[in-house]
Amino acid sequence: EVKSIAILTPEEGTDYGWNQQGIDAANAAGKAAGVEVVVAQGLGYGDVRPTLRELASDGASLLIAHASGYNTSAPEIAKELKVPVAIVDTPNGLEKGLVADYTLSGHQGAYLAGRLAAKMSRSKSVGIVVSGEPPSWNSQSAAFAQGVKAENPDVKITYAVIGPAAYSDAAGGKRVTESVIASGADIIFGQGNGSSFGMLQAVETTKAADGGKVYFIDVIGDKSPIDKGFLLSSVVWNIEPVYAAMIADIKSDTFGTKHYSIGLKDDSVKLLKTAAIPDKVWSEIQALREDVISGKIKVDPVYDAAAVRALMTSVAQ
Amino acid sequence: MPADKRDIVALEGVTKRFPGIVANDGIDLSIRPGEVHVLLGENGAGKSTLIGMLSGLQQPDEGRILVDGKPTPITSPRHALALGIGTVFQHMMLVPTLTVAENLLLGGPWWQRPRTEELEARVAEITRSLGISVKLHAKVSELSLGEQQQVEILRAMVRNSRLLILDESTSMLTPKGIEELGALMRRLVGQGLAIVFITHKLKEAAAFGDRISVLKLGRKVGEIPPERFRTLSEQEIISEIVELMFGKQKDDPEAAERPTRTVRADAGPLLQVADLAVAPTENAPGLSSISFDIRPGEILGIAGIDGNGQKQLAEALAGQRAATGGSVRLEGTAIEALSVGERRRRGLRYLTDDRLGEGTVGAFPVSINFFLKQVGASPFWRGGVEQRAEIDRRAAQLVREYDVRTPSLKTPVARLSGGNIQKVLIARELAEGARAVIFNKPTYGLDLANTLASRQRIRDTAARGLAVLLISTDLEELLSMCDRIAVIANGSLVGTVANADDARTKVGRLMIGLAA
Amino acid sequence: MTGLFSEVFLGALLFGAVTAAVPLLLAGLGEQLSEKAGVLNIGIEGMMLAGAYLGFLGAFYSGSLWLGFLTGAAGGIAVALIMALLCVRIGLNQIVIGIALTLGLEGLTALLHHFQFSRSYPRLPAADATVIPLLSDIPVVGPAFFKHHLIVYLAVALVFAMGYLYRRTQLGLNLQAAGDKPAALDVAGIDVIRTRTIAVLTTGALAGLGGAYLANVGAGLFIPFITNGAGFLGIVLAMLARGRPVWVLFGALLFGVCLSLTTAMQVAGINIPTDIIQMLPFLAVMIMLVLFGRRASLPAALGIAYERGAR
Amino acid sequence: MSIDTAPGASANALDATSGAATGRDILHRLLMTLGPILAALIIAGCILLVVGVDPLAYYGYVLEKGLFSPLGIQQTLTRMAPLLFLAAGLIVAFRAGMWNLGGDGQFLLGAVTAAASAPVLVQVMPAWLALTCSFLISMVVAMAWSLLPALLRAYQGVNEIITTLMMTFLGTSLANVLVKLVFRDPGTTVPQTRTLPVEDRLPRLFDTTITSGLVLGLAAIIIVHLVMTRTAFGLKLRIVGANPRAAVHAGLGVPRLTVAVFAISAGLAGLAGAVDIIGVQGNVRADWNPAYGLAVIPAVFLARMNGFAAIGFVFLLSVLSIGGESAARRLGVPNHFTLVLVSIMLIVLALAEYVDHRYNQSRKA
Ligand SMILES: Nc1ncnc2c1ncn2[C@@H]1O[C@H](COP(=O)(O)OP(=O)(O)OP(=O)(O)O)[C@@H](O)[C@H]1O
Ligand SMILES: Nc1ncnc2c1ncn2[C@@H]1O[C@H](COP(=O)(O)OP(=O)(O)OP(=O)(O)O)[C@@H](O)[C@H]1O
Ligand SMILES: [Mg+2]
Ligand SMILES: [Mg+2]
Repeated sequence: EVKSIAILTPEEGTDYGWNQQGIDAANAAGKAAGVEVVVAQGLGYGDVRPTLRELASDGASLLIAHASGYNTSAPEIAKELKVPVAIVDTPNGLEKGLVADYTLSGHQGAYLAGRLAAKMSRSKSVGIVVSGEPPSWNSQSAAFAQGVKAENPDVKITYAVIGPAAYSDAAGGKRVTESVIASGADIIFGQGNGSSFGMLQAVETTKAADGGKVYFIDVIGDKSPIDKGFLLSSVVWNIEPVYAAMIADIKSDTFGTKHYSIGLKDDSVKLLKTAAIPDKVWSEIQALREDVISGKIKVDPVYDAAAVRALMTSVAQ
Repeated sequence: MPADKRDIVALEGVTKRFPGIVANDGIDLSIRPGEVHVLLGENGAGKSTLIGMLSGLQQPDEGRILVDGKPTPITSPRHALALGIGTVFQHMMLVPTLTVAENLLLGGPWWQRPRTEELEARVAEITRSLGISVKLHAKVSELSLGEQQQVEILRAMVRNSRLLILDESTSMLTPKGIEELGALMRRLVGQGLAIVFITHKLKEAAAFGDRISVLKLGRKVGEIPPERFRTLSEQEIISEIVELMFGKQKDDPEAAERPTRTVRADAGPLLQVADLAVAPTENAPGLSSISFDIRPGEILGIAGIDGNGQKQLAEALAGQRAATGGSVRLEGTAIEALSVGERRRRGLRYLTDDRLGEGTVGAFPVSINFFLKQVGASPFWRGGVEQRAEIDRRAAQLVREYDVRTPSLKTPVARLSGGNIQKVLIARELAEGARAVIFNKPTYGLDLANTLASRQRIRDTAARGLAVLLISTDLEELLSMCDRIAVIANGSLVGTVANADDARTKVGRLMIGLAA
Repeated sequence: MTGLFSEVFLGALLFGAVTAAVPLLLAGLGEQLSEKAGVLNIGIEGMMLAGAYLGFLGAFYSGSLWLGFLTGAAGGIAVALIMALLCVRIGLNQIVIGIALTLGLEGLTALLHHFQFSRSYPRLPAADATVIPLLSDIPVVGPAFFKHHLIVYLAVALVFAMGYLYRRTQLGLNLQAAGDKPAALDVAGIDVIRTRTIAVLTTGALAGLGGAYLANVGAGLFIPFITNGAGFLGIVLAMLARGRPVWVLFGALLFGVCLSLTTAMQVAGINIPTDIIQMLPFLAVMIMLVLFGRRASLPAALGIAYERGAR
Repeated sequence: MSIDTAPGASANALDATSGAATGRDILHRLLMTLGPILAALIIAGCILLVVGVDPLAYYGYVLEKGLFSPLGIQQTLTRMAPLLFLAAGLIVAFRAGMWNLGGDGQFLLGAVTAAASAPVLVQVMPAWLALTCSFLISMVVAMAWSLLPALLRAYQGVNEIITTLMMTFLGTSLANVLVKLVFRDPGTTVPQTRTLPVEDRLPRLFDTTITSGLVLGLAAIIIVHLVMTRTAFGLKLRIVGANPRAAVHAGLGVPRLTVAVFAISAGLAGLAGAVDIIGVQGNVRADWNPAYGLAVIPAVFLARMNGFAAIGFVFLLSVLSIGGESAARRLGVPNHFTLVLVSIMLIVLALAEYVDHRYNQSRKA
């Protein structure tokens, strides 16, 4: 009896990142299950209660509130209108039949990306540039750093936040990335919305200390369609299985009883293979992937900004 | 009236309307080289409006202006300047943040560097022939109003005007300055210039004019052409003007009438000022050891050249300016530490000379402006809530009592003419509870009728037993009203004389720095 | 820790500071010009956005940065033209129109970007630098200040040109009169409306150029809301500078340096949240205002439309 | 000298000439508002046509989803609450000739204070008392935030445009720091404050989703309007706004009034933040900044600082933002189009006012 589902995103679904992955996944899951998908995008980070109510009154059987900023309003509307909602970054917010959480973290993938970066850095120095410090990015930053250190403790890590709420600060992204490159990094692990295009631009236009290319490791989406040969990899998320499971759970009345997550195991988190990664390195990474899946290597997510900074301080020195 | 070939500029049936008023109504005027054409009329008669059209600020609604016999719409101030029409406006038209030289240079081609040397030479030449001196490199904001007026006249001269318009240019000048300006006008028309001269002082009109036109309620009600003008004596001219303006025969209305009041000698002083001092500021002199007493019913005049601390004195007394020392007592109680409002409540009133700048809130209705200094007081406010009916009732009463000419109580006060704004201020200051009143240039810019009425009010005020301090640059005014006259120079009182027969000479000597 | 701050890195930090300062400088100089002439230009953020968008468009399709700067300036002028028509010519409220223009340009450029670039996110190649011989060899300072695109040196030269203009030319006098006592300018035979119009259009050109620099050099691409409030910072800078172009330059650099400081402290591992570091320039300015802020002198007629002969 | 006379002076010029409103006046005003809105819709419609969207469908959705559907109108009215408080604060400042451009910082600090205090207070005292206390604390905090610009302006003559803008930048950052470091809810991974339970928030009106904050907002703006136009205190502020020198001359304590204006204006902005949190949001997330201030400023000007007219314009803004979002989604236009629409509307309304003013003048002449 699931006729339609709706997804709400803060920005337009054309960012090769968080919003686009969410919308694409919802569309795919909907298509697979034969339900209509309503997309409400570019809603911003303000109050989405009006949109939630309207979508619910239009008959959506599931509201996917695809932003951590929506995790207060969506459960409230769920209770008010008795409509199931899915929210992010709220593991203890489950409520049977009403609220399910899908706190996503690509930390396992980010760990592998760290290993990859450490292997491939010529200067033995890598950088992490983020435009803000939301939990899911923090866990990836931390895991990346752990991966780097696990691969080679001598590799230097430089961590820089562009600024508070600098999600669309492309110029800031470029400026900070350039500084990080100047500090010696030749691989940049970048997380940011609009600002990540600035990071990409910096990587494309700035030479590493040795005069060679600087590579970029992206997250969540796949920017290869717009790559000019500088994209080393990306920690790609595939949210479709999550949404598909949600639809199934609603049908079987088990919605709101479990957490959904993504990980390496079912390839819902995976590292993007590009031509820039030598096959030998790639196979080493694939071996590491098996170790993570089997639990031989444990990667714990670190969500807290202060903890991430502490971690960075200890690894930088 | 057909335009004469001799006219540089002629107006034919010029009409100008403003919302609710016809400011100029079918005016004909001829302006000729070699003539000082005096324009007279009450406040609000439309003189400045006429000038506005001649100088390109405004366009007539009807009628036309001829320049050199050709109908010429004067489309902009720039156009007026190009036609050789230079104007000294009633209100200052100088940029206060620029120097005198920069103000004089304003208007040159934008791509040029200001030609300062050229200007200095030219100014030197003109000032020499005019016998005035200006500080070219002083900031305008540092000059007194009188000095600013000279700069404006100089500016018109620097531009080689063929027609020079002076709108109430004598209002800020000392008697000596007025004489000099008169002589200057005579010399200029002697050189073939045409001059339009607006004044409210009939003696000036008679002394400096060649032709007189009188405006009344926007209409031209009469003219004395030069042929007739030359045949009349000063007294005849004045009485003819008075007849044109007021329609009744009268002798020189301004002729001084000595105060006949007697101040009770036994009464103690009402207002006592001792050793009052004020620190000088960037653009104003300070005050030092000012002391005087005023008894009930007495009028003490303060004479002096403008800019010698008159304003500072008034403001320090009213509490608007911090004093650095000395005491002020009203009816025996020290008030120098009190606020402006508290001093007013005790009965000290200050009638400012800056009507639009601080005396009124231009955009507010006339009615509210009557009560600006009483906001919150009953019965106009009760429990802080406005009683509009009460306000309107009392305002209407004051409008009647003080003959304020206003379209309605709701008219924004800035739309009134200067004289009528002044009446609003006088009404406000003399309202209930006044004990001592400071009048600062109370008749500045007023027409004759208003001037006389205001002076009478001031005399009546004193007659009611109030202490009056009358600050004025007009010696005649002081002589006609005061019991004693003190002279202020450079921020201190240089002497006080009783207003007896030889007062004029004594005050005059003090003003130019001699002993009385 | 000293090892972290290699010469190259310090140079890059300072280089970043300058790059971040240039758009602020241009916006601040532009705003200052408008304010001098008596127009409070709140629409400057919109002008920058128009400049950023059109500047990027020009540079991207022509392949020439210079053409991009040109189209950027033109974009700024186009927005300024609306402002001049509405606020200077017919005297509409400068705040209402300024905010409306900013909102409108935010929406419009985001809309256009959506239909045009939101799938391809085109990026420009690196801006080529004009290296100043000798000076650029100085350690740290050289690469930071003397290896920029030519337009940066022009912007700095503009600071001094504006200073000269304000103090030594007839036009400078006219501008000051237009802001302090427009009626006096009018009766001196100079058209106030025209003077203010010229000022506002020039502001548009400068703001547009600033936006174009931000997009083409600062970021190398255009994305919605890319200016991030730079125009409002420009307003603050102009007001703090009290009519002196050099102070706009200092102010812009202060902001740029504080931004770089954020990065430097993070790289040094100093654990202060970015929010707090970002407060530094504003705190510095507030403290300066508290200490020396007496009587900030703004033009007397600022924000008031001029109408000839009005009472 | 400073710019200070500008906002108040123009406002007072307008309100002084407007006499008592007659029925015809009101009709005329209405026409002069609806006409331009129609014109703006047509202009914006052309843009829609260019991007290939049917304008009629778009506006249909705006009206339906923002105004005519029960759900839509409820959302619209709810959205108005904080905007009304902000508008009330701006009316006080602008009528008194002071440019409080720091509304957003004051709003956010008020919001954070409310979000920090309310959830704690409701646990120790009755809800009505807790919320009242929370409102008061928010107001006081926002007032305190305006103190520095107020004192600088009152006693040093420092222009408040600069200082309030600076303080708004600072306030925004400070609000974030407070959320992230001080008032952070330990129970969530996302940096946000504790959440005020839905039951404890301001009650909803009748059986709707409309917050009772709307009533508070309406009361605030009407009280402000009456105080500014009908009381001695309001007149004093308007004198300061229209001619500060006249205020000194009249013996008004200008510095004290200045501080009072800032305090009231900022206090209302703080209440706007509090009413949004306590009425609707329940908590504050890090980096949250709805930037309502920017849109409310022109609305207040267009309303000529008249409280009732401001209510109308705030309503219009809310309809556009609620309905526009829905219409955009349904027709595949980016949400940013709403900004364009609002902008065109502001410009056309300002133009219409000018034309109207001109027409009136020529008629009187
Ligand atoms: N711009 C204007 N708008 C509206 N009314 C005006 C305007 N200019 C002048 N008036 C009105 O036109 C009338 C004539 O004013 P004008 O200034 O010409 O008088 P005046 O003869 O110069 O008086 P005064 O001796 O007081 O200077 C007055 O009633 C004045 O209020
Ligand atoms: N006749 C009058 N007497 C006294 N004050 C007046 C008069 N007319 C206007 N005012 C002043 O002008 C202000 C504005 O008046 P107006 O009646 O236009 O108020 P408003 O702001 O339009 O309010 P409303 O919308 O309730 O009519 C009043 O508060 C009052 O101070
Ligand atoms: Mg006059
Ligand atoms: Mg009304």
